[in-house]
Amino acid sequence: MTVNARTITDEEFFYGHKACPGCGGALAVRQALKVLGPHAVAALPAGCMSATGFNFPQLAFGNNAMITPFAATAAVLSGIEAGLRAQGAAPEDVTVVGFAGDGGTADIGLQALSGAIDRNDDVLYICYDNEAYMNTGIQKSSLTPFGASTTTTPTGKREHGCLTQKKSLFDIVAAHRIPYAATASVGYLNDFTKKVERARDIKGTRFIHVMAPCPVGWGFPSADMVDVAKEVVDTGLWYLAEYEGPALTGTPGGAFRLNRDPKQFKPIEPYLRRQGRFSADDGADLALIERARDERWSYMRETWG
Amino acid sequence: MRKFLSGNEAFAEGVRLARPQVISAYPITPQTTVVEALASMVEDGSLACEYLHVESEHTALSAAIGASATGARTFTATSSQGLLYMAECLTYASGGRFPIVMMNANRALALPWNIYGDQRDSLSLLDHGWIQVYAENNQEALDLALMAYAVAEDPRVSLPVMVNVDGFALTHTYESVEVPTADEADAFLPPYRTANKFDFENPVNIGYSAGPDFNRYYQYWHHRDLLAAEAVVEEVEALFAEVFGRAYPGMVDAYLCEDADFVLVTLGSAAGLARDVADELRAQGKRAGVLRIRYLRPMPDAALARALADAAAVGVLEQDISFGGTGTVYANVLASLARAGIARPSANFIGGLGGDDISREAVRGAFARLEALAAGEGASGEVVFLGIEEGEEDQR
Amino acid sequence: MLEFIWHARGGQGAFTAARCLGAAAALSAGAYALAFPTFGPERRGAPMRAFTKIDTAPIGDRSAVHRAAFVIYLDETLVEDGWEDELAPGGLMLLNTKRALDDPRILGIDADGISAAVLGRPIPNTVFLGAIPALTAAVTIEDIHAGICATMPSKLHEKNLRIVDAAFAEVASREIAATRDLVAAEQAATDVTAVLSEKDAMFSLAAEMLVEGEGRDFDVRDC
Amino acid sequence: MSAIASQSRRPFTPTLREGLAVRPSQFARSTCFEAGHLTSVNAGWRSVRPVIDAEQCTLCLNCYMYCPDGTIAKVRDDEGACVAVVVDYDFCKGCGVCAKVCPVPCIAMVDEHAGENEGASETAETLDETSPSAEMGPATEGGAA
Repeated sequence: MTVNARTITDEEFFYGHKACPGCGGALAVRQALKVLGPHAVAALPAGCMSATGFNFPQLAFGNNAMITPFAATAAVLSGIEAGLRAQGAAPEDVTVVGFAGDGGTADIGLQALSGAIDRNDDVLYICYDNEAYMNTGIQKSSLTPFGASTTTTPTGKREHGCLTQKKSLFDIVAAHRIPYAATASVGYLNDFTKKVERARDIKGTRFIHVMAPCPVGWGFPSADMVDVAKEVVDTGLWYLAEYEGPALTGTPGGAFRLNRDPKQFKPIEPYLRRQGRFSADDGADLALIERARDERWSYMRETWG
Repeated sequence: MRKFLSGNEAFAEGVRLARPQVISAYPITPQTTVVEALASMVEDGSLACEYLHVESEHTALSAAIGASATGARTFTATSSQGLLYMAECLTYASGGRFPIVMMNANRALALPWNIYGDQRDSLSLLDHGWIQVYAENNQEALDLALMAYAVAEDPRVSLPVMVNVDGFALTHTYESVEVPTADEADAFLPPYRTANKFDFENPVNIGYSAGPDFNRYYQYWHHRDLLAAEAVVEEVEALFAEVFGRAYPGMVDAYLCEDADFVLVTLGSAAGLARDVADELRAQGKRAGVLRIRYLRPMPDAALARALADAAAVGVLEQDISFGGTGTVYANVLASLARAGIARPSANFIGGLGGDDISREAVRGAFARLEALAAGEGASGEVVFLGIEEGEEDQR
Repeated sequence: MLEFIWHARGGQGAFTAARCLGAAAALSAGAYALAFPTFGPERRGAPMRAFTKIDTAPIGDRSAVHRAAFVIYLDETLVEDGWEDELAPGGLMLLNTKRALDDPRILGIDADGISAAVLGRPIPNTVFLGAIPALTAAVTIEDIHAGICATMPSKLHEKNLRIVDAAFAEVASREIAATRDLVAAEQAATDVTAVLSEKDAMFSLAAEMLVEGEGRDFDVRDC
Repeated sequence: MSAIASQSRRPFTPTLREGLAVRPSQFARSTCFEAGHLTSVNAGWRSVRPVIDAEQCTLCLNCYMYCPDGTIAKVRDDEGACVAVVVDYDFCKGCGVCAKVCPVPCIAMVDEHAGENEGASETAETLDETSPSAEMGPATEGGAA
């Protein structure tokens, strides 16, 4: 059964949380849990969604869920999965799912994630990417994009925010020959929920990297969150893609697929200008951002066929 | 069945008999042969469990935490820098009240890099809310693997246990060990049952955060239940003696302490040599005693006060130093005695660091110093590094 | 206490021999025993030592042996000046050599030759296990058999038992054996008569173990 | 794996509790507690509220799907058909996403304290237009990441 607005369960499994109004991460967690259903077992490291979801006695997860050490999302997922399997005590439709932010995934949690994929543990890992350490108040992570101002990449006379390009987490994960990996954005919710559904039904390690804008950290009105999450895709600054590993494709390298390959991108300037974090970027910065985007797309179009 | 086993092999036998459901394994000398032995047991079918080949100690303990949260009995093992690498997870395990059993092969900490035995690793993490117990020989190591689960999983305790086994002195030294049968072990250790786990009928949130309004209650009960472990240890050991015919003496192991004028307190495998030397002194008419601390958390306050109340001088021999202070065991023992209103001349002997031999001569010297202190001679409270020659102290 | 220092190169099986001897004493001769190697960053081929301690009482002192009744060299090239400092008074060096030596402190054994005759290549470690019961009453050749069976993989039993028997016969035929026995026995606190009574029962126990207790050689690999 | 619990589990419906009904010795002996245990509302965060014009609503369910807090629920008739959507004002934070994604549009963001307090709209601006360098809002409580 395809999950859509009509068929998705009425139950809410992430409710009453204390996330900021218009939180993209909260939307990603909420929708993923609805797709996975009541028997999902979720693990979350230190980060926005655990800080705002697990404040005893206000416990916002309606399903089984737990906090993990910051670096240990994937490690705890592996343990949960092994524990359930060892006891044969879980329902058929159990999904062991992790939700970690960009820092918790691409920085401190990358080793544990790599280990879980290497073991091909039967878990789903969802990285909700708000492009900085938002829980501690907006510090640069390795998924912060070039030109974005954070409290540790401040804008001043000498520099205009973050000087590094966003780490290509999706490529890193796919290089493990994971059974299934995907990128998504909460701005394209159907695409995201379809991918969660797809991942749910695959055995082995699955990974979804979902863009989840943060109104506070990015500096835009909360009502615009979904707009911004769409626009980052439409401008080509984020992409919707899937990777199927050898386990699914039967080919040694697996296969990549671009889910959206627009002939023409929307201009980046309105997207950047509507966010406070890019306000100091000048024409040269914008040119760099555009060039990096074009190089990325050339790479994807050429090598992914 | 009697076997000639290394401490690590003996411990692995104990783990096998405890029937863990999930084992997370990462190698580090001198722990490695434990996880190797367990892997062989999984391979030959004598141990049925999920064996996770993890990529770090941090993950080893984190995976054990996740598995424990499903209600599975879990085991992991580490040593030295590995223990420190997983240090942040120790408080998740204890605060979450997950009764994980972890073997730590006691080993020195870098720098200088050193793979040999000392106890700075576990002693530097005494405050992380785990039960800590130290084995003296390979039989005790095996038996502790079983008893640790019984204590950890008791609902009055529900806390993780770190079983410390001296690196090389035990882990790689072979000696004769009685290996119980599976039936005996099953009679002693029932399957793990808990409410502290995921529940698909009535879902739970585990390991959440608790702010200032509630936090103190968690810390208070953590402390209370760790203290409660003392009584549980006694019960568990009584049952153990009943099933296996081997008796253990609880928090501490007192040797010739009742009438001792001076007592050397120590822990782990060094106790054997200390007892040898105490025997020598007794043969000379000198009333020496040895107190081996088995459990350092919970702190054996009552047992220490009982054993040391009548001694005129107390020394602590440990393979550890809290730089800039004293040995950790010494500090703990002194605090314990002070709380009991016992003030005695004392000395702290630091030895065996980085695998250094604690020689018979050095132990004789330590006792001689205690004998003098008991006679009112010499300064109390000194921290003495064994093997540092006189005159070397001030050289640069 | 009867103590042994084993000298060898990593990979020559000195620790396996030290362990077999300990198992022989603890599982068959009814004594207490410890066996342990020295460890270091060195790898295969590097000089290493192992130790065996045998006593009638539990052994409290787990530290390395500095002076022993028996100092065994599996490799002749490892002997250095000052080797005699490791010998306890009246102690004996057992040396793997083809040469004839006239030093009364040294018993030369062609361990390479004895082992090669059975195995087709020189693996000298168990030759010395066969020599030891010819030199001390602390363990018998039957104890050594039990120790080998309890420690080594079963496929290695038959040939190694043949080796130790050959070595035992060879050393027992030497004149030195009779004289050393007195000295070594003095070294040993082992009460032989008490030990003997328990032997038969222990031996059958140990024999059972060869089915499942397949040991392996750790030596210096685990760093 | 067994199929236990598939039927017996109660459907999860978030409900607000009257505080904490257990003593510390009962809840503080582990960090394991009833999932979805809600003791406080989020209504106080809101300065504007979404008001849905049911007459114009086409039941496209965009608001329902995109609400980050899940506070828009389907109303079903006796046959189970979705006939309307309603906002749970106990937990709606007034972010305005629903109004923005409504294609009609039929959701109005209405001043929470219209007529009561003239300073209300100023609060709304502070919440919505915080720049990265500004102090964090309520979500930063909880300390280290």
